[in-house]
Amino acid sequence: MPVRLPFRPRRDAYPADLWTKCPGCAEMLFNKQLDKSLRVCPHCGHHFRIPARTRVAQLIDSGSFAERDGNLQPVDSLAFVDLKAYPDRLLAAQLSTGLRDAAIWGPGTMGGRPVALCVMDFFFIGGSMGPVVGEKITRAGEYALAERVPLIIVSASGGARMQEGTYSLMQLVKTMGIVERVKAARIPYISVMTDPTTGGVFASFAVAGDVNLAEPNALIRFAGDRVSAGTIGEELPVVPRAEFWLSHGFVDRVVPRAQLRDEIIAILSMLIPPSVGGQAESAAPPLARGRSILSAITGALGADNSGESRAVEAGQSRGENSNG
Amino acid sequence: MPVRLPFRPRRDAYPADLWTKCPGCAEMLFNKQLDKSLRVCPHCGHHFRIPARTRVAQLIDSGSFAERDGNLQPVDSLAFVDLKAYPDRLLAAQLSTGLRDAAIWGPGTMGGRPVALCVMDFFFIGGSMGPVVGEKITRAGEYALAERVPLIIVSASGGARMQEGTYSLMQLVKTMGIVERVKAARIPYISVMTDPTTGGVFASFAVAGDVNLAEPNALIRFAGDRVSAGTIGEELPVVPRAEFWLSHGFVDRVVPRAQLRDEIIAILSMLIPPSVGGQAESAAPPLARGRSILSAITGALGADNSGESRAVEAGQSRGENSNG
Amino acid sequence: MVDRLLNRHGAADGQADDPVATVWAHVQQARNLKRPHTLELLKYMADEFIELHGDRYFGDDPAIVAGLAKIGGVRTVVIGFQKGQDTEENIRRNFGLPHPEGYRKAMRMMELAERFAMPVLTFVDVQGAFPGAAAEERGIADGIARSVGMLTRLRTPVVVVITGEGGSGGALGLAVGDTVVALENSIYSVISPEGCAAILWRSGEQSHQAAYAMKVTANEQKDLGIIDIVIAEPGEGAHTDPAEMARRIKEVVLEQFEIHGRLTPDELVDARYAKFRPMGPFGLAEQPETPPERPGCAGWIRGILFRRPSLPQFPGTRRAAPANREEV
Amino acid sequence: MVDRLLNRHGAADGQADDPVATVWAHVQQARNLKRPHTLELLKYMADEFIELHGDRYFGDDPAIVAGLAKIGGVRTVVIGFQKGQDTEENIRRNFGLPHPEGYRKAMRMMELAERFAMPVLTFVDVQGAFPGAAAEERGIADGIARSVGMLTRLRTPVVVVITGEGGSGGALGLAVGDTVVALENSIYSVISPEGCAAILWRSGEQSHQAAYAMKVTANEQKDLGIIDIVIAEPGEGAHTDPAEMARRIKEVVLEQFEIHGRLTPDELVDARYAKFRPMGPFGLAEQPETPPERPGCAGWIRGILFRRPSLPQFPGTRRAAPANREEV
Ligand SMILES: [Zn+2]
Ligand SMILES: [Zn+2]
Repeated sequence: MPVRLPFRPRRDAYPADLWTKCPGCAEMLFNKQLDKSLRVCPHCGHHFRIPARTRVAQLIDSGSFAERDGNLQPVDSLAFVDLKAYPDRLLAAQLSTGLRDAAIWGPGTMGGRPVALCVMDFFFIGGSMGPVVGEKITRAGEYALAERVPLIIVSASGGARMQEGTYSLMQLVKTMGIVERVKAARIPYISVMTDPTTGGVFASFAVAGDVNLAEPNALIRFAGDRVSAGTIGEELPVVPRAEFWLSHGFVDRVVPRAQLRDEIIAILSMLIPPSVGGQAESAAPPLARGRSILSAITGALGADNSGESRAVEAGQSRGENSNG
Repeated sequence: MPVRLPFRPRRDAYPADLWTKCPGCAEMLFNKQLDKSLRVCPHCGHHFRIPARTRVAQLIDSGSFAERDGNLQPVDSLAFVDLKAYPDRLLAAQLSTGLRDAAIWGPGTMGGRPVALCVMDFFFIGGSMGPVVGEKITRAGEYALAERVPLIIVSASGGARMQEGTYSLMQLVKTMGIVERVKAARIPYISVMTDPTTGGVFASFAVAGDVNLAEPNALIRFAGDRVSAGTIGEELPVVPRAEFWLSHGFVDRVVPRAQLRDEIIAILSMLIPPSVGGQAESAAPPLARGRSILSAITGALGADNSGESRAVEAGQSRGENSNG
Repeated sequence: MVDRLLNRHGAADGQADDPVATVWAHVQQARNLKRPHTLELLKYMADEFIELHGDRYFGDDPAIVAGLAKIGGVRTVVIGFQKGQDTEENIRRNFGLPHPEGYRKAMRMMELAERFAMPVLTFVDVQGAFPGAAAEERGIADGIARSVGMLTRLRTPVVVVITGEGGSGGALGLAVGDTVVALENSIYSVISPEGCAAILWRSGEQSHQAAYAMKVTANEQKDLGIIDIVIAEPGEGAHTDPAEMARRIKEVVLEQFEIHGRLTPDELVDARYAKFRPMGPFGLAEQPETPPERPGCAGWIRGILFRRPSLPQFPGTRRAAPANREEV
Repeated sequence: MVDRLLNRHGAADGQADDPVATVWAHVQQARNLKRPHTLELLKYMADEFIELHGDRYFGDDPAIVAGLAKIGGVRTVVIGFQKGQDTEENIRRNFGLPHPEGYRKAMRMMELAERFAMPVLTFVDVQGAFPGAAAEERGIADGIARSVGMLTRLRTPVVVVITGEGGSGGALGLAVGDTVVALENSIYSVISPEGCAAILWRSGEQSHQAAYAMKVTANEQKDLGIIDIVIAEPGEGAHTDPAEMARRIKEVVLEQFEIHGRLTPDELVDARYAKFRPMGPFGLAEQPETPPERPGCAGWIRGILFRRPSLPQFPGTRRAAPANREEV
């Protein structure tokens, strides 16, 4: 619960590193309390944007995440200069975030189940996707494909990174290419859209999950404000947030941050057959000719020993049949 | 051209078997002329409904159609009586149409290409689909599947035949079942919707063509007038005709009757690879592993000898490569 | 009332004095607003249920609910029609009448089921697809056709449970399965009795008569081979003991999953196709020609063409085999 | 002007005095309303063309045309953006700006192409997807994503021809192919120059500068490995001799069909994936850790992280291989 002060002191009485003002309800929130509530305002439910590493820590089993490809770093292949030179923008972002680019990925476990997790970071140049981000998402997908573990991507992005030009645009192809292959291999892919998920990220892997989850009130849109303002397109009558997309058919569930980890674990436990005993579970193998559906439904080698009695019975009766 | 009389005599001056009044423009049309124009009004383009046999004759190469399963006949399995007993309705329809039920099918050729053609007849109890109609459509599809020839179905129907109850409803399953199998086998299926195509026929095979054609102004709808009038649904602001469905994305082309045969032949010549010499053409075989796409594009055994020079070259150069 | 209905089916022994009224009482029972719908039944049947939303094209249809469930420990995709529990919910759910989005959401879930090796369970209770303009112009016909088509080839077991009204194509969109189960008081028909009466009798007043003529009750449909299993309802009907109703459904569904799950996907799809392929009887005339268009032969044609199933077979006509139905 | 543009590309020899103005002239050329669009090019290229309509979900998008064509005798599925020839047609075609229906129609055509063993030819000329409310709420993002995804796995040859503007995701939805061809005066960019200027310079006035910075011209994109083949335009540009332009395109397209058609479907899809997989260069730091969050190390980090392609390689950084590009 938040600390409620008996009176409201002047604004500058709050040291910036100790207190945060909620943009939802204007309440001053004690940072330590805010961290405990996963950076969700306890008064109004406002979901603050969070860094990628914080997100990883909230989702993954403690200590199970092993970052991969942390040494990938952007290059200024176009020698791009706008109001600033691109290298200067990158450097500033790297210094302020401690990241080399706007995404991290690695294998880990959630509820004991191995997953490939990739998380974007909006604080790194607006979470924009250039070749490094696209490469990390692709590698996360390739790992999911090779190890047959679910793919989970948490998006937070303003879209493609303009400073790397069409190389950034091609990340839509790379990421959709691997997403299609993960899906064809019958490996679950859960997309989590957080505030904001826009532009080319929304128009590629973020929208394409087997299950699309979104955080409450997250801004999700393809055409950005400034872009569409310059064209003939009329504005949407409402700002398209997570709840809008739920009713328009592109988001399966709007999930408050406090339930996000549990929901992902629950969904995975539905999409993946149980495995034997305490062994690590893996995604369903492709249905093979001549193999019964029951064996796929209940896992490659049978059912686990926790409340799957029917499935065990089914497996047994099948065994009897083939012996009889 | 129609016979234009210099003055308009009284209505009853037209013998009914010689003249027909056009519901589109109220012009009196000489039946022999109307038949020559495929029963399309030369003044306003109104497409008269035509019997199934007339449609077959308009579409198929002369003399190539061999009706199959003409001995299938409906049974009164529910002992259904409404204002009339069902057998009496059937008998009346049979006597007036010369058909045993509301569809005929058979193999034939169009532009020399073998096809399986099934045509519905609205004059037989409103072209309603009971088990016999469903069976004929299914058998046409089964023939197309077995012989690997295109499937063409011309619809004209008020929907499922109520007098045969859920047996009629199950014809939606039978017909969609065979359509799915024809499609999976990469055999072209062209659906032609004519006036009217409604209810369960629109909601099964008629809407499901690889290419959906429709005759101008044909009424096409799922919910019938009297049905929807009895419920909470509001009426469409316009009567949904062929052109409506073109703009709403469910019809590929609205084709005047005079062009229908040529368009079907042209579309088939696109969807089916050319075959060798004068041999009968057949639909593309499934792409096999290890077989180049070119061989599928240009037909199983190579290209024909009419202007397919590029394809022939390609085939040759491929042969050279594999020899080298 | 349930007993009377059972009697009526069990034997035409005259206990039901007015057969039309008896059928109409059955129709009213099937439409009883208190009957448990998909979500209510899942509350009792499922260990866990995660609803998923949206068709990925246009919207999320509240008249069809769908999601992932564990039922008796079996991972299952559940899709079902959902009427409201009260007026407010009924308005929100469009009185359970689906738009094309509902069938497209259903197809997305079927695809998930196939891909992740989960059997599909559908609950059917709908008077028909929404007959309004928005549904028509967004392709309700296409939604139903494709949903039916996908079910004819889905490579995972599908069990259909008709819980109330199984009305026309709107119901059929979710009603093609390896086993089609119906609750005792449910109905299944090619068109609603009101629609049938409006068209054939040209008067909605004759809906009772139409319901009778179409043989809409679950047990009649079982006799016709359309429905495989009829589940008896507890007490005065499913709504009087939804927990017991759910228990009975769950038992049947899990047994059917197990039976169909023993097949390979190829065998399963072939068996499903073979189940529906022969549905709908027809006669075979020995004369291959269609009847000539001449007067005076009406009696001859009538003699050849129409044989009621109860009458002895006329030599010139063989009746096709009745629809196959496997008692499971 | 064409010659000047060619010179500019051929050598940075100072003939083009103002490089930004030169690029902007190129952008204007790419946007010339008189340039031939899909239907105009097909008139010259195709022996026969049958346009097909509709996405089977919601509508028929007039901004994307699609159909069956015979080109040099080869059965082909053609999909392309279509701007209007005059104001009236431009309004009807929404100025060539597509809604989700356009990409869904395109996907339906791709599926037909795969099933009936027809190669796919796309024409790309669009500033971007329609940015209005209707497109957004019906899922323009989903339409683009799925169209791109389908193209990455389509089991038939795909040749893309960028004829004018290749603008952002809207263009990309039809621009994933085994060979990506561009007309000499066309442009390709991650966002329109105006959009880029509005965001990075916070002023649409800087669109010239943005176009220059993004290296939008066809030949620059070829140097970056995004475009495989640049086709020279006749005379003062494609619009001055559309027949000759179409002849040149046809020659290249048929050649590419033949090259890719020699593969099996598996080989083809693998090759297409391998073509796009390495696109976009990045560096590899020897330090696996991400930079520490402490002041004073800026110079050290800068030294490690940023190496312009033209500079000698810093020992601590290997540049990844540039995007593969096959000269065909
Ligand atoms: Zn707050
Ligand atoms: Zn007329």
